[in-house]
Amino acid sequence: MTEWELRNTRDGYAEALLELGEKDPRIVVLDADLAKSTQTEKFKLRFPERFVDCGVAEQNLMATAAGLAATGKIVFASTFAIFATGRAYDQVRNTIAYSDLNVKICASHGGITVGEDGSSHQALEDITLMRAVPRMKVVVPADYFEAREAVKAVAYLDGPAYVRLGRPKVPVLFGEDYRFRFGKALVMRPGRDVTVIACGYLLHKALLAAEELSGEGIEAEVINLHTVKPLDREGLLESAARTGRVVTCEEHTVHGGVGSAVAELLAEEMPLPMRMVGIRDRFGTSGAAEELVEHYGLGARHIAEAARRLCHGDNGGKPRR
Amino acid sequence: MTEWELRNTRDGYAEALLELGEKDPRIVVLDADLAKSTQTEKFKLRFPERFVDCGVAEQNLMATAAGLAATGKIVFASTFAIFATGRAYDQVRNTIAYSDLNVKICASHGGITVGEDGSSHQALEDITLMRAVPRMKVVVPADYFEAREAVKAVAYLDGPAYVRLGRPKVPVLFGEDYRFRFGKALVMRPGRDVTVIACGYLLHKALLAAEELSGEGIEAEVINLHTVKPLDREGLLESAARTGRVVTCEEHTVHGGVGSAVAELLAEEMPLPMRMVGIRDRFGTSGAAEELVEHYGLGARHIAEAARRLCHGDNGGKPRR
Amino acid sequence: MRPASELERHGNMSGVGPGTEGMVLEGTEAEELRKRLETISRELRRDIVRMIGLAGSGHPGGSLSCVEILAGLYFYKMRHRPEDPDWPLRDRFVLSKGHAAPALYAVLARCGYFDREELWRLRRLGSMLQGHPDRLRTPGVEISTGSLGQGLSAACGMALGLRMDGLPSRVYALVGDGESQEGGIWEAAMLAAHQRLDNLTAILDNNGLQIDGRCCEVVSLGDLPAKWRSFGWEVQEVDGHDVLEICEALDRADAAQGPGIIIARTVKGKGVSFMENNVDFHGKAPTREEMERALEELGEGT
Amino acid sequence: MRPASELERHGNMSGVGPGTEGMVLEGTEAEELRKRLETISRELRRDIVRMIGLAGSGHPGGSLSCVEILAGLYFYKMRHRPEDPDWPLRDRFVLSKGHAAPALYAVLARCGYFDREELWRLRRLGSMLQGHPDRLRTPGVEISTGSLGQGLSAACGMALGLRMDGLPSRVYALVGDGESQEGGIWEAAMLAAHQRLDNLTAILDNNGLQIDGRCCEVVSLGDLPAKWRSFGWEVQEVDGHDVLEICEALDRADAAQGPGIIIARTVKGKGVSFMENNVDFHGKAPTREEMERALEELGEGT
Ligand SMILES: Cc1ncc(C[n+]2csc(CCOP(=O)(O)OP(=O)(O)O)c2C)c(N)n1
Ligand SMILES: Cc1ncc(C[n+]2csc(CCOP(=O)(O)OP(=O)(O)O)c2C)c(N)n1
Ligand SMILES: [Mg+2]
Ligand SMILES: [Mg+2]
Repeated sequence: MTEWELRNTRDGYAEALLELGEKDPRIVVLDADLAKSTQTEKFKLRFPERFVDCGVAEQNLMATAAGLAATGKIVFASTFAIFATGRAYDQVRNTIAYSDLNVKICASHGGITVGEDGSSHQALEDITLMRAVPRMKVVVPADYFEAREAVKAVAYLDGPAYVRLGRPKVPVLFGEDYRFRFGKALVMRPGRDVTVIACGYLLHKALLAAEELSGEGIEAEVINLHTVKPLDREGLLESAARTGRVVTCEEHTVHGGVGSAVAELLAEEMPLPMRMVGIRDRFGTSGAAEELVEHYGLGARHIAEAARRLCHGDNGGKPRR
Repeated sequence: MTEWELRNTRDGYAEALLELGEKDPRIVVLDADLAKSTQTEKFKLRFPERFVDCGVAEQNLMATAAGLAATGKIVFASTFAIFATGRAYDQVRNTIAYSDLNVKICASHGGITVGEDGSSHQALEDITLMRAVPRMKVVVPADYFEAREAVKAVAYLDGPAYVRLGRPKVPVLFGEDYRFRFGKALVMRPGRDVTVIACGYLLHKALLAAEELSGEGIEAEVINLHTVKPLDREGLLESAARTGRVVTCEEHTVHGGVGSAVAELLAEEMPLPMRMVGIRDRFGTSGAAEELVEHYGLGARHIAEAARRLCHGDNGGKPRR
Repeated sequence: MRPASELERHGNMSGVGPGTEGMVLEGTEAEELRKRLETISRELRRDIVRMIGLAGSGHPGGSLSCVEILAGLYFYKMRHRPEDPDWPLRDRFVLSKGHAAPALYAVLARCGYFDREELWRLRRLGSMLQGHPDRLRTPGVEISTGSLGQGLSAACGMALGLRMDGLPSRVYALVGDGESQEGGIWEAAMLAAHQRLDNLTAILDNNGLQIDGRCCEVVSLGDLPAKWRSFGWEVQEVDGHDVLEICEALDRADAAQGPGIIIARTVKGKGVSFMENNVDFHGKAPTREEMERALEELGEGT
Repeated sequence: MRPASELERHGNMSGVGPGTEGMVLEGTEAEELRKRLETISRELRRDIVRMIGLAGSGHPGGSLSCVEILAGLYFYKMRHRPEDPDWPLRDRFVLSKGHAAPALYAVLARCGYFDREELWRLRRLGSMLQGHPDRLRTPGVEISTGSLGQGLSAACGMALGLRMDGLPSRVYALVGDGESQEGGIWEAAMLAAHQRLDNLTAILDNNGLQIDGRCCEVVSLGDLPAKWRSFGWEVQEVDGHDVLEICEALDRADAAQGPGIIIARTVKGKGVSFMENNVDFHGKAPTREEMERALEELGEGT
């Protein structure tokens, strides 16, 4: 197996913030006593006059961000994903999004891979929550470079956006020259037998699964769904139409998340057999990131198994009774 | 057309609370300065020592409810749906549900039919949010009697539950003798051509749509999905297998809501053509309830049209390209 | 601080308000101001009552209690240009207690932000005037509110942003007493004090009532001045129906060393006998007859 | 109030603590108490350091700052029965600042709620000891915490519930100073005062630090005693590392007319030289070497 370079998505975020801050005086960054973890501290050190720490007060963080944006700022608001989306949901919904303001919520510690801190810190519903908010864009970068470029891209999209960043280091899949195309699903590996849709931490797992499957003669098309909302309907349907089977992968609940988004699309446009790799109505728990990926059935082998079952026709497509 | 008797679901809630309070001293009710609207005031007047108004402080409402439940109480916590689920999401998730406590969140003013108050008061994502919380049960009663019986039922289910009540009066569909079966989808009208799944305010619309369709020779099976979570997988699949087509109806966003729940199920178990009647990534707006139902495409004619299109094979079931 | 050229770029500073600082209001000038604002207030009340009466729903109580406050802000204190709602040097107003939207709409219409006829379409489908303030639809609304306890935070953000740009604009936020039970208010209070936002003034519509009853019976707010002082704010207390007291307090707030709050004693439903101090009229529209009666009391036709 | 028979039904009132009220601690008895609690505290610190060191992650700073407070609660003040964690007459403790879980776990283990060996499995997959307190897994944990600013509300709910049942149990909640920036704390404060919850005592671990730095630099908490007094609470201030001061304050709190708060001046990382007042050790585990050094400082082996 290849040795992958490992880097943080939040470092990509910090890097993007520095670049943005350098050339655009409208960029302002807020945090809620987690500047070291979210990495906004780097921006704070460089541009202290454009950084505000709101303390442990996520509701105020978000509504303050809205007010700042109303004065023409492009505001990045950061904290852990669970608090950004859950603790401040009403502020995000009613003050930021309903006012259609330029607040970019870039939250770290999305997903089960938060690890040892356990359930109260593992955001497993943040994608669901942000997807439910009208006007909200939702992006889940898979590596350092994608995070960096995605952040730069959303900075200049109108209105609110949510970017989900992770805690652990993840394999570097892209390079310096990576061009992030907001809203456009990216085929990472073409295939004809099954479409595997993944984002964030699980994209790498999906690629590993595809390798494993390839050895068995199953060619999986791996799609990087970095933009979960708006969904690239065209791109996904095109691939699904070719393969006839879909697996979705997320370190997140399947209720309302990526799997759900794809299921909504397919159900209305192109009903096809599907499997969702994700977390099913369970809270998180303490453990090492990779251990938890295994524990919750989110590993490469689980993805491969889901695809395998679909391809071997395990009631795929046909009504059970 | 029949003249329907109209009654509030929140009145059913209030009635149930009185019954429960009478026979079970563990019942405690909390509100957040909306006791007149949610109708918990009736309980307050009868059992003042078991009622606590938390003021305009929904976060505290929910975490206080958790503490009360931890002392052995069965706690009903009420406010508007948008504040119960959105403003206090983190409290509901991390303190109530993660602690698996007996807090029954019975929120009024769910859905677009809140009407004139407009977007900030119209909960269009509450089902999505509560469905995403592990251990949370989600019930959406369709009339006075169902609300009353559902509330009595969830009181004695272990752990947290969410009951979505509406603002406007709705047609009375059931009677004094209605027996609510938690978790069991209820066939309201059998049919062979299409399964129409609805809950809450739209159940009546679905029945009207079925009548309309019947005149055209399309027999719709109308299912009352009062329990959105856990989903009655068996019941839904059984009907879907017979009809081969599914329409879902909700005065709620389709992102993560009822349509999404059904799409998740069908995608994995029985891919079938489907249409979702619901709100698509839009905020609410001021207007009369019925006007808004029309405006957002949630009326009987919209439901009928969705079913009609499915039945007439408008790309139903077949890939588009 | 932002360079002076920035100010110049935006043109002169004249808005509607005089932008006075610490001026003492006395003599004939003061009496004229009083008369002017009282007349305006009465007319605003009539618009509010009619608006809600015609809409058939809405919140008369808390709209009527803040009329003099809004009059003092929009017709005396604030620099703003109704013909240019986005004028960068304008002062900002945030209606944190968003359900008092009718009061704000009446004021904005009277200022000329939009046609007064719009008022009679309040809460109708497609109306520019939503049940709660919507910044995307209504000219003059700075930010959408309606979910309580968020507007003061938004005002903090505005004050921060304006200060970053070195702009002299001030930010005003109107908060309810019931609303002050929201923790978000105290989060904002803490941040504003820490940031020494001397360009931020909150006004508390201290009408003593919320929905479920008197605040002191629902969840008591206790000693409000002590609370705000302990959170590092400069506190003034005024009669919220005395326009001159309000104007003076607004002027004095200009000189605050940090954020300031004006605690205004008000009467919920003020001006309509059967609505005054009547909790039932928090969120209930008057019937047609009640509306007529209220308009009569408010001197309709004179 | 609940009838006496209810109390009888639950059997006698003896728990671990003496349930003293307003007793003054002096003389040899006091000195023995001091010695006992100081010894316990040192041992608890060792367990905390080892636990986090072995886990490789966790929050040493805020765990070490509250050791004497927890020792005073669990080994002096609270009535509880480790062998019967659900004993209805027990006093309740809520760790609102949930990240200090290691301190709580060390205390619970020492009380006998579970085997001490469990401590070394902190934060491991499947462990009974989660990164933050989990009431379903850990005997003695009354409610799950970890998301800040909710525990005090939960404690309010418990106090309300116990009062409804006429039970004499008291509820204690430990709150962080950084945590006090959460609005939820002030919502709870307001409700508790309104409800005159004299069976509720909060203890503030006033160590002056949060994650991003000193509280006074991040978002200043200003005059905390004034804040709590203005919210209607009885305030006591103590040295949070003086076990006798803590015990006395806990005793005095029994007599409060409403909710009371003990503001405890503490040192984050207390007891380990290189962790004391060092914000870096808020949420970072010591390396193996640092752990050994810390254990040595804490008198390991003696
Ligand atoms: C977050 C939130 N919770 C609840 C409500 C419902 N609500 C509208 S007005 C109101 C009472 C407000 O009382 P107060 O602030 O005193 O307003 P006023 O007396 O000035 O009308 C409540 C609870 C809301 N709009 N937002
Ligand atoms: C709602 C919420 N926001 C953010 C965090 C992340 N967090 C954990 S500890 C902490 C700082 C707490 O400071 P303080 O209360 O002073 O704790 P102590 O100094 O006693 O460790 C933060 C922000 C959290 N756990 N919960
Ligand atoms: Mg009021
Ligand atoms: Mg601290």
